[in-house]
Amino acid sequence: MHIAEIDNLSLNGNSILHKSGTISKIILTVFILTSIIISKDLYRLTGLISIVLVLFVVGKIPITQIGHLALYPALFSVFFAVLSSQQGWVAGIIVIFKAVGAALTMLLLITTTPYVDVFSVFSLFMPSLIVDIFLMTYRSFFIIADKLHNLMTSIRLKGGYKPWQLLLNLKTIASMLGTLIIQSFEMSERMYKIYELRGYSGRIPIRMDLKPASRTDYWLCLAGIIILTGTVIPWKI
Amino acid sequence: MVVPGRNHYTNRDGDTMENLIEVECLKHVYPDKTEVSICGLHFTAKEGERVTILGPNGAGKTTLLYHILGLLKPVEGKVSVMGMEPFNQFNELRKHVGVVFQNVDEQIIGPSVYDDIAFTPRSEGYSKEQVDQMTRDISHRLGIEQLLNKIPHYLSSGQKKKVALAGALVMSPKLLILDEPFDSLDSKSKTEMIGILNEITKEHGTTIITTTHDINIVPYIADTIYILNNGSIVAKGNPQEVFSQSELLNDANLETPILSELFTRLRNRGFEVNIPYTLDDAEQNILKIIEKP
Amino acid sequence: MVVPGRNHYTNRDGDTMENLIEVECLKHVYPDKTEVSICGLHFTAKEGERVTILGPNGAGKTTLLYHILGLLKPVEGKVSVMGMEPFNQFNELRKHVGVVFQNVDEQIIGPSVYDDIAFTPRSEGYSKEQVDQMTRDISHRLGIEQLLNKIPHYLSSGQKKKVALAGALVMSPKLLILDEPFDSLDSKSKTEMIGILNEITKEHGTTIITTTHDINIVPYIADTIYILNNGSIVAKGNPQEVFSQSELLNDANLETPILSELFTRLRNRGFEVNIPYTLDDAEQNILKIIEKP
Amino acid sequence: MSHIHIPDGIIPFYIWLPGYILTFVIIYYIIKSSNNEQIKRVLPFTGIAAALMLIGMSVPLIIIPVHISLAVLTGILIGPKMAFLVVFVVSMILAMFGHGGVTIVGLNTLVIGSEVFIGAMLFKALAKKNLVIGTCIATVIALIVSMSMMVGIIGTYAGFAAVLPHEVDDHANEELINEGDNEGAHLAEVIDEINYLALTGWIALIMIIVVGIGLETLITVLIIRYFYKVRPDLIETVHRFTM
Ligand SMILES: Nc1ncnc2c1ncn2[C@@H]1O[C@H](COP(=O)(O)OP(=O)(O)OP(=O)(O)O)[C@@H](O)[C@H]1O
Ligand SMILES: Nc1ncnc2c1ncn2[C@@H]1O[C@H](COP(=O)(O)OP(=O)(O)OP(=O)(O)O)[C@@H](O)[C@H]1O
Ligand SMILES: [Mg+2]
Ligand SMILES: [Mg+2]
Repeated sequence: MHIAEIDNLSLNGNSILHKSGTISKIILTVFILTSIIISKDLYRLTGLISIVLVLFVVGKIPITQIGHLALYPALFSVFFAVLSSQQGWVAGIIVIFKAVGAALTMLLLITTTPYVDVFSVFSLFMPSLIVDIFLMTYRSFFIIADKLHNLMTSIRLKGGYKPWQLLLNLKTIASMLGTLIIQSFEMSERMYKIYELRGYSGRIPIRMDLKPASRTDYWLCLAGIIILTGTVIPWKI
Repeated sequence: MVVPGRNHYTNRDGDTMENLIEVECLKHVYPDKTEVSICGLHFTAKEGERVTILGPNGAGKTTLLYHILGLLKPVEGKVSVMGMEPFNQFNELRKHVGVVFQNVDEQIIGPSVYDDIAFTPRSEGYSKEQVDQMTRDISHRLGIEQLLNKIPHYLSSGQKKKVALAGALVMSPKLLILDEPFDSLDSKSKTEMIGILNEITKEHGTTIITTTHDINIVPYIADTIYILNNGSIVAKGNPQEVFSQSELLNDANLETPILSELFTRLRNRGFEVNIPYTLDDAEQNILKIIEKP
Repeated sequence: MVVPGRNHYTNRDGDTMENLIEVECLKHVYPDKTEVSICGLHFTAKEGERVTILGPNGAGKTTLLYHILGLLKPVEGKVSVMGMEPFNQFNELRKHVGVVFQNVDEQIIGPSVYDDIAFTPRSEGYSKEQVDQMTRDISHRLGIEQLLNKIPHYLSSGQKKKVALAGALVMSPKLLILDEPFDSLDSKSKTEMIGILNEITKEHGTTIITTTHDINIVPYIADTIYILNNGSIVAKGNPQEVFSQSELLNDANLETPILSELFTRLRNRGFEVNIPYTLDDAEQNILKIIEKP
Repeated sequence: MSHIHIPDGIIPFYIWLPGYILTFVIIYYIIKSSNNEQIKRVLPFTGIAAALMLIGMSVPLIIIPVHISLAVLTGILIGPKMAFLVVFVVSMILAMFGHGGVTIVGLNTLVIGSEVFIGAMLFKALAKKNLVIGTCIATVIALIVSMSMMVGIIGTYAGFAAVLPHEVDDHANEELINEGDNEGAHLAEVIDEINYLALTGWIALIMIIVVGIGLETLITVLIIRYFYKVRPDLIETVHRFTM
């Protein structure tokens, strides 16, 4: 899932995008995403993707490092592209561009904004329970991924993974998952206890650092509006 | 006799002392029917006392701590902390207690170090400024200010321990409970942490209950030692008293601290020497033997 | 010079010795860009040698072990184990290596203790009788026969460690790798485990590599000590040699073992005394000073 | 198992928007109808269940291009209400990483949510009589319903064949497990799978679906049985708190 890499980029980046406010970045993302989804021609999509790529440069995000994440939607969209290409190859390419553009836009947001900030903005309009589940999931993900990694390592060291013995592998996987799930659930019982001790009342409060909007923030929002308008109005060249 | 709000009892010297914690012959049964009993001597801890619980694996040390914290309901026996029954008055008691369990990963709630340390004061409804003040104060104290904006997952094990300790100390609890806090720390981090804990008891009169398997550090963190073995508390006393009972230690799978072992051997050879528990004492004691003859 | 299948090198005394393990200036980069380098002195281990790696938290001890096991691919540097490249010849090498990691919970896979210990021989295709024989032999050796039918999940931490060790030893490996094996064990279990390990090296010439933060037990489990600090191996030698360099230890967040600290203090007071590393030596050394004047 | 893997911009808004609206209505209902104490108790569970689902979708079952989602199991363990929220969160997180479009999150939640709901309800009704058979039936029916839903949704746009790609998704997560993996080899693998799909016909598709259902069911049963052996109290208490 590359969460570690993305956290690293969003936490340690120091570009103008990293420094600007989370709300304005989310607004910009929403505008670009909407534009990409409603665009119907190749020129506009090319333009939108170019804008996103420029923003990657502005954000000093090495596109080579995370760009491959946009490849998966690209590959999955190939299938739909083939279907749409009955209406001509352009239709097919549009499908692929939309997929890649949308994915890149999401990646831009999460590589320039630490996830804690994204969630603290979510918490403004999402039910707190959902935000809490997000936060818990995030923490648990690492703990469990580590556990799973260690389990797989021991299985490998003990010679439990045999490339062509399907049945043996299945048995091993089931017993590994069983161990993992039991351990995780017992862990969650311990976590619940300690959370209670620490005063947990069904809410995980997080820091809302809503800095006063800077000039960059207004520019970002404005850019979003311009991009959407530019997508909507008919261009006659 | 139990007086609401405070427990009084008469100790060996006849004074009436206030006990923060009292545990009498506790029995617990886990869901899978494992029975744990903690009988024998009474377990007590006074304000500002540093207590260490020793015992073999599976003796029930963690179970005892869980009962003191009110996380488990005793099947038999009595637990009282600050005059309250922990299990029934959990929500009141909780506010006066800080905890660091062995696996700190499971203890960290906040998505950032700051959020984690600020968790309890925020949940208790302190104002934003107060929360900020408290969080920064304790971070400064533990020397982890530079970590405040980090994501806990990416910290080293030693750093995570400190963050957990900060989260436990942020409300200045009257009682601090630490289950094997020194495990997997390197020597320097261990010494640092011992220093911090001792400072805190001195300044705030915090009662500290620890468990550990590292017997050599016990004299530095304990005023009183309890030994749990085979379902009962078999010994209680200060390090000198407890560590001189080597048979008892042996029964409980414990070794004697290296220094006390060395000096016991010298004694057995006929030298009149006191058993030391810290390096300084040991040095002095050796000098005494050498100078005597 | 590297001869296929075996490494030879000339040691300080001029003999040609066979190295089971050789590591030269290793660099590793974790996915989140954390760089770990292990340069400085060469790391080597011979057949039957008991090696302990010391160093502060985060020094790279575990990373080094992972490279020796072939679990990570070195970015730079050379690792050779039994003449093979661990990462590329993982499946061959694996058969000769037994491992116990720090967190045994994640290492015990079988639904029962028996299944867990029998896991590797079964995977390697031994007959049912052979598997049974091997499993029972090693369980007998470690004194855990009575646990064979239990669900590993409910064992105490000490028992789990022993089960994991049995799983690592069941194939009689040439190389045994133990990452903090004594953590959270009570003193007696610790002593027992040290005893078993020492017996095994003596009988089978097994090479044992351990890491630990418990400096006082190092003299009992190590022929050779390596100290890792700040990305390089800064010291190598037998316990006497390494523990006398107190400045170096200090730099690496390590304390000196208690006995060597005590005797260093005596030396500084002008007594002519050797630094001991075991209790027996310490006793003798004190007797010597006392008798001298 | 079912997970719509369509990128943004393919499904028209008059399909995905109602999906979102319905999802939010259900979430609103769930939040309103659960009391704080229940939620508080299972929250650590839900985080872990969500993480397990995310990871479950990333354990490749070797030769067969299928992953398990553990959705029914999650429903059984934490109850259908909380599990529905978990499904929403998991779909959202996957979308943030480009696995399935942001617009499809609502639909995905409904599809997997139905699996969770039906599975948990059937389990509750059937497992008392016979644990293994009950779990089997619950899982199989839940999977068939959710897959039919998915086929229906996608079919409105792209025709039946489009259902296929969901079987090859999420292998990106593998790297999490094989850290040593390099990107090139990984990509080659994904491309291989696309080829593989292109080359196989309907029989392969049906085989994959059957094997997929079989595997998810097998694993769910094995794990539930393991739970009953090791922690019989767990499933029961959890159900008491969340149903
Ligand atoms: N959740 C549990 N379910 C069942 N049995 C348990 C559970 N926790 C502990 N036990 C059992 O209760 C007994 C006491 O365990 P406890 O963890 O209190 O020991 P301990 O003194 O803390 O040991 P250690 O030094 O290994 O931490 C042991 O026999 C243990 O197996
Ligand atoms: N999976 C990982 N991802 C990223 N960084 C890691 C990972 N594992 C270890 N590190 C980092 O690599 C460095 C060396 O870690 P390692 O675990 O080898 O140290 P160690 O000497 O074993 O420490 P300890 O005594 O605490 O076990 C540390 O800075 C650590 O933060
Ligand atoms: Mg314990
Ligand atoms: Mg380590």
